[in-house]
Amino acid sequence: MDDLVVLRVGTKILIPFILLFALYVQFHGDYGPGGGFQAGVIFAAAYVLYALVFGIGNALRVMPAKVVYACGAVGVMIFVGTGFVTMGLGGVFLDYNVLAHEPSHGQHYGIIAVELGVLVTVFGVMVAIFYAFAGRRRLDP
Amino acid sequence: MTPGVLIATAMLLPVAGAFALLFWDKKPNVREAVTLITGAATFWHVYQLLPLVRSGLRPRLDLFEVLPGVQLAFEVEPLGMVFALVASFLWPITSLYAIGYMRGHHEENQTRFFFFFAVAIAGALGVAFSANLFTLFAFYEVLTLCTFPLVTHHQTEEAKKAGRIYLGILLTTSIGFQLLAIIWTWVLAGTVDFTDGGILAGTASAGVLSAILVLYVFGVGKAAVMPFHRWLPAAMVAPTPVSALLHAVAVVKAGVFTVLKVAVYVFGIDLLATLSATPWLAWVAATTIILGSLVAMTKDNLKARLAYSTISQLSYIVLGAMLANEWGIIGGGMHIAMHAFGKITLFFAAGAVMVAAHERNISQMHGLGRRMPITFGAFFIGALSIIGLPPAGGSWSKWFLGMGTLEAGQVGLLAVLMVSSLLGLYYLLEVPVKAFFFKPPADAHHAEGIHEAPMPMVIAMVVTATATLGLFLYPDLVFELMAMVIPGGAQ
Amino acid sequence: MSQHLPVLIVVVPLLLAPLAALVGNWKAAWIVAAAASWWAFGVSIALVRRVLAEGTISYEIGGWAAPYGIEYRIDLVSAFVAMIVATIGAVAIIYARTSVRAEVSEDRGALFYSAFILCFTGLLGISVTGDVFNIFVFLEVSSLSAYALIAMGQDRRALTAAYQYLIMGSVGATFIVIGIGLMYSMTGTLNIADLAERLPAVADNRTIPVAFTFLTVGITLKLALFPLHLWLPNAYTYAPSAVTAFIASTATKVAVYLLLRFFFTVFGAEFSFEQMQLDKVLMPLALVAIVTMSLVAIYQDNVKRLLAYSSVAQIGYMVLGISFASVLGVTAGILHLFNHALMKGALFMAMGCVMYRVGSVRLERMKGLGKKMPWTMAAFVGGGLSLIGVPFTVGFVSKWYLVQAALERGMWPVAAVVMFGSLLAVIYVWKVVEVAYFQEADPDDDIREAPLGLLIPTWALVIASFYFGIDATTTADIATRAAEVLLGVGP
Amino acid sequence: MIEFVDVALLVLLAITGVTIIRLRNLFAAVMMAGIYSLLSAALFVVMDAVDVAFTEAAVGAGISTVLMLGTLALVGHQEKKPRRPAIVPLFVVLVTGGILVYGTSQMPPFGHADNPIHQHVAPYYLEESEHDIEIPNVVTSVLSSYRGYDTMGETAVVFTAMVGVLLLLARGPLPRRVLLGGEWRTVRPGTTREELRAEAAHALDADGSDGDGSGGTTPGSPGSEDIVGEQGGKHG
Repeated sequence: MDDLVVLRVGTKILIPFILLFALYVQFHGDYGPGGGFQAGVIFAAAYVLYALVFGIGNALRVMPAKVVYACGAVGVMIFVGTGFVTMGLGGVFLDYNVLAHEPSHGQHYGIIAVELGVLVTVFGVMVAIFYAFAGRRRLDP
Repeated sequence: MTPGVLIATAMLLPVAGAFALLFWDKKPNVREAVTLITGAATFWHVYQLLPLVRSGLRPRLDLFEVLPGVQLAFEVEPLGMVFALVASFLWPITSLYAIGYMRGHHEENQTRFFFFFAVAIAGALGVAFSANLFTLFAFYEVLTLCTFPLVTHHQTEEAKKAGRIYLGILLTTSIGFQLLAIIWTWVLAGTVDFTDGGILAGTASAGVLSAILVLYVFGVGKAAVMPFHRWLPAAMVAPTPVSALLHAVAVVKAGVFTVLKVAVYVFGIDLLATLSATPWLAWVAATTIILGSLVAMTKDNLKARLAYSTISQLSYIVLGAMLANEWGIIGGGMHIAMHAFGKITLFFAAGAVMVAAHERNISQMHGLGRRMPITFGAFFIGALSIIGLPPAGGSWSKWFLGMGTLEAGQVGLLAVLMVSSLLGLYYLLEVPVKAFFFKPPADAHHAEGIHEAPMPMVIAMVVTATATLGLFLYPDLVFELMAMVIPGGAQ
Repeated sequence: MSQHLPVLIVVVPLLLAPLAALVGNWKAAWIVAAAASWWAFGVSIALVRRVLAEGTISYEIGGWAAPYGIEYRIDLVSAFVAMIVATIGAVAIIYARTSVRAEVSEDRGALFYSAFILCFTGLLGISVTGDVFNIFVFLEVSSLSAYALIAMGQDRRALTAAYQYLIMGSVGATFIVIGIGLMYSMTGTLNIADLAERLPAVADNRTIPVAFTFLTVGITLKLALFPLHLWLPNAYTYAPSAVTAFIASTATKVAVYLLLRFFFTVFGAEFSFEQMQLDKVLMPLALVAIVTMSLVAIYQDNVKRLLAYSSVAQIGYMVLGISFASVLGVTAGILHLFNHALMKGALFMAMGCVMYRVGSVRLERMKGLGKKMPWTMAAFVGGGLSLIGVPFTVGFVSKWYLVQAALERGMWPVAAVVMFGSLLAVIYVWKVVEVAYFQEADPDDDIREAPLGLLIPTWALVIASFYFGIDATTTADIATRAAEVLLGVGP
Repeated sequence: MIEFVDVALLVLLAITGVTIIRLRNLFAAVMMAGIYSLLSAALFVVMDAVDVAFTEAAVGAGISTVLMLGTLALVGHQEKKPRRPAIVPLFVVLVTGGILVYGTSQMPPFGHADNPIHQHVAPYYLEESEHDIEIPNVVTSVLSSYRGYDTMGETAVVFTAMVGVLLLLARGPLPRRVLLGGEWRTVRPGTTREELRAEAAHALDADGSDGDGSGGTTPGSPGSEDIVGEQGGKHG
């Protein structure tokens, strides 16, 4: 794909916007449609686009497979871990009220935490699956 | 020792002995000493229960609840006492015999043989002492499973096939019919305890109870009522001591014992007499008696002939139970003991001929009597007992069975008993007659070196033959015990 | 801490599953997995004890009251099923350490254990939750991981087997979620207790019977009830031994639990069995499953496949119990959940031992194993006896209740079919025993007994299957009380 | 107007569905599946389920299309002709569809305020969410807080999917980027050991077993032995 300059440049321009949009979807989830899951997918889509255009090798340099796999695992741990934190603070599992003095603030913190967990997992898993498929055969340009 | 401990010890001793002899695998003498000592000790413990039972007590041992409402429990009542005494008395004697036989026959895997032999005795005692149907069924199955390695002892193709038939029929009948009947009893009566006078009376219609009775009689495959008798001839591939003790005493008697016990303590004679299935089953038993005798006549192989004779004789006891009167029960119960002593003597003699003369077929035994007079003498006495002639014990049980048929008003059945005795006269006495009075065949050059079997076998034979005679002179003990089985007592 | 136990049984393993994937090397991952399994095992015992003492436990996750948030609602049935899953998981993980190392490549070890914990967690999650959608979520966790685990088998056919399972399982899951959706559209709630309250009011609307139908078909697919069992034999045959042992003993059990939960708690026995006439469908299917699948099992040459078909037949027993819709019948079903888990776990583990040493579980490769791997084959015989239903094994206990339930309803032909199934079990178990004990091994093979790492867990299950057969009062009591909870009778 | 959009979208969905079934070219089928997802996303928007539509668009039309293309790269583009017409599946599908139509025919009309789903539980969310959680998007408060535990389960499902895919597809240890002779190369850690094991695997393959799992377990993955993106460094 060395000669597909338009594609490469276009991708380079697009990716930051996609990432930004993902972040918007993540943090605007409280107000409009969206949340960790969608954001994670969009994040992953940006990354996959990069890998498709610039080659898996470069994608691996950006984020080694190990890190991606770890993302998938860590996200779940963040989510479940939030539940343990609420238990440690005297509430029941995933009772965000105890996370702050004001219950509704607690809810906010809790939601941010678990949405982060979802984001990390979904991103990690999507990219990991893509790596796994791509890894079966050379997808490099 | 308290009665409970006695019961437990009596059953645990053979098991303990079995494991003990595994230790002395490499030392046959020690191993066999262990077997004999355990056997004697077991009998001694069982014997100590006798005075208690005779005084009217029912020694009891409750272990624990297996299922809610169903206990693993033991209770020694007179009928069980008879069976336990017979089995435990004959075990050390058979062990003595087996020592001579296994060595004389150069059998392999002798440790395994003695191990399962001992466990089988424990199973038989468990059946004898069981206080409820569940316990009885459990030990019945233990007995089936631990005799399987004995039947297939030689591990040949033939043994494998026999083992399949053995296990197939015994498990099919017990799981397919007997267990069904037991659970049905439990559903109807809410208990499976053996109780004087029965537990089933008034719980269901006569039709249902008849069906249950049929399930019991055919479900006890060990009683070898036709058409579920094929396992018994198949089991004859086992070494002769197995045939002698297990397939003439412990296993088959566990079967007929179960039938008697069910008749007396589950149905109760009174209920039994009213069921339409009872006379029908009596005739099934009668048919088995005649057919068994007829088939026995056609067999040239001595062990096969004895096996069919056993099938025939077992149905005497089933018949006794199905007569549903006191004489039938007493006669049936006594026949457990009488037939045991008689038949074991016959098997001992058959095994002795195999070890000493390597002959299995009756047609080859001409003239052997002169070389082995004790063996064939013992055979003669055993045969008398099976036929029911004085001076052997069998005459008593047959007498009471005959009285039972008359009391039941079944003259036809009396005729069956007579005919069967006549047939027995032929197929059993043929052997000693040929052995003593026929000339050895001209080509029997091997006959020169033949003499009596090894000493332990001869001793065992003499003991059982003497006991057979003794039971004619002193049948009181067995009679007395059996009379206690009948509610209100006999006479 | 202790008030959080209901949720901790699930979330601790769920936290550990990604950790196992993170640690990377298989040894560390195994330790994590073992910690998860044993933790859940301990908690499950505590939960059963607490439910027995205090009654149903409710835990409102997130602090939201019941129909609004997700509730964990643990009654005796949930606790009992969770205990079964946790017990088998705890034993299987020990077994896996040796077995998986031999069958799955080392670099996949960590992911393998992660998937193992996920499957385990999913099954636990299903059994303790009180919310139908939550059931679906955890069903997905357990199913997805199960597909992957099954695909890890050495044989290439494991992949197709897993694929087949994936397709059938996904159809099942879709049906379940359609059923849940339809119920939601009619009631607006997903909470089981709330659903049970609101469903009767709308039960006449077509939607509810259709929802019921979808749920039933979906669950029976997961359950592998005949004729929707096609995925099961391959999956069990080609999966790694530890996976087969675990999944065979737990996954279908949890599906049976779902059946119980939906039929009795959500829809109620009256709707399920009177309005929908469920018994008219389930009972024939169960009976056909018992007979045909046992027959098919007889003709298998691969012992794992043989056991798999036997599992389909055994599922028939459980469903049969449920189809009586009586306390006794449901008790039998619940008891058999536990009992079958023990015996099938033991049997598949024994086959894993054979796989470990011989590399195949085909019959012709198992000649003479009785001598070469005595402990392994003895374990197989022990499990096999239980499958047959010999007294003093758990299989007997199940059969006792099942036949009782049939006779209580007056359905003696059904009872006869149950017994017939046992007899077929005799044949297929004995087929293996004969090959292992009566055929001579290839003298060139240097097959040794399996390592202790495999034998100890195998024997733990064998001993348990005897222990709970000898003293069945505890399990029978729990099962009876659980059945009473489901049917809404008794205390 | 809304009805028209509904009908149009549904008809388009049906056409797309049938087309996917008829197509033998998998590449085209994957594209059509993407279209199908977009259409259903549009349908969800019409039904006011914006969050669901969003997810469907991102996952169904986006990522899963890429993954399916990844699969096609391994297995080829053409579907084999089925040996016999799939009568049984057709029957099952028809019966299922029939039952669904039957079952939903008495369902409360879509979007009606008197429906059970608008009477129970949901009103609580709508009324109390603002006060309980103080965020305007009720969907988020249901997903993350009221039913946060389900979302946790879903996260676990996603993670499970990764574990499953990696178990099936990942060969050996994870690939790594290393600088070799001034060039970036993607290699596996411990390559020498790997080579040894490859020999062992070869020996085992003779027995029909999968060896250490590094052999191509997926049918039709020729030449999959070579390492990921060997020349990828060129662009770095």
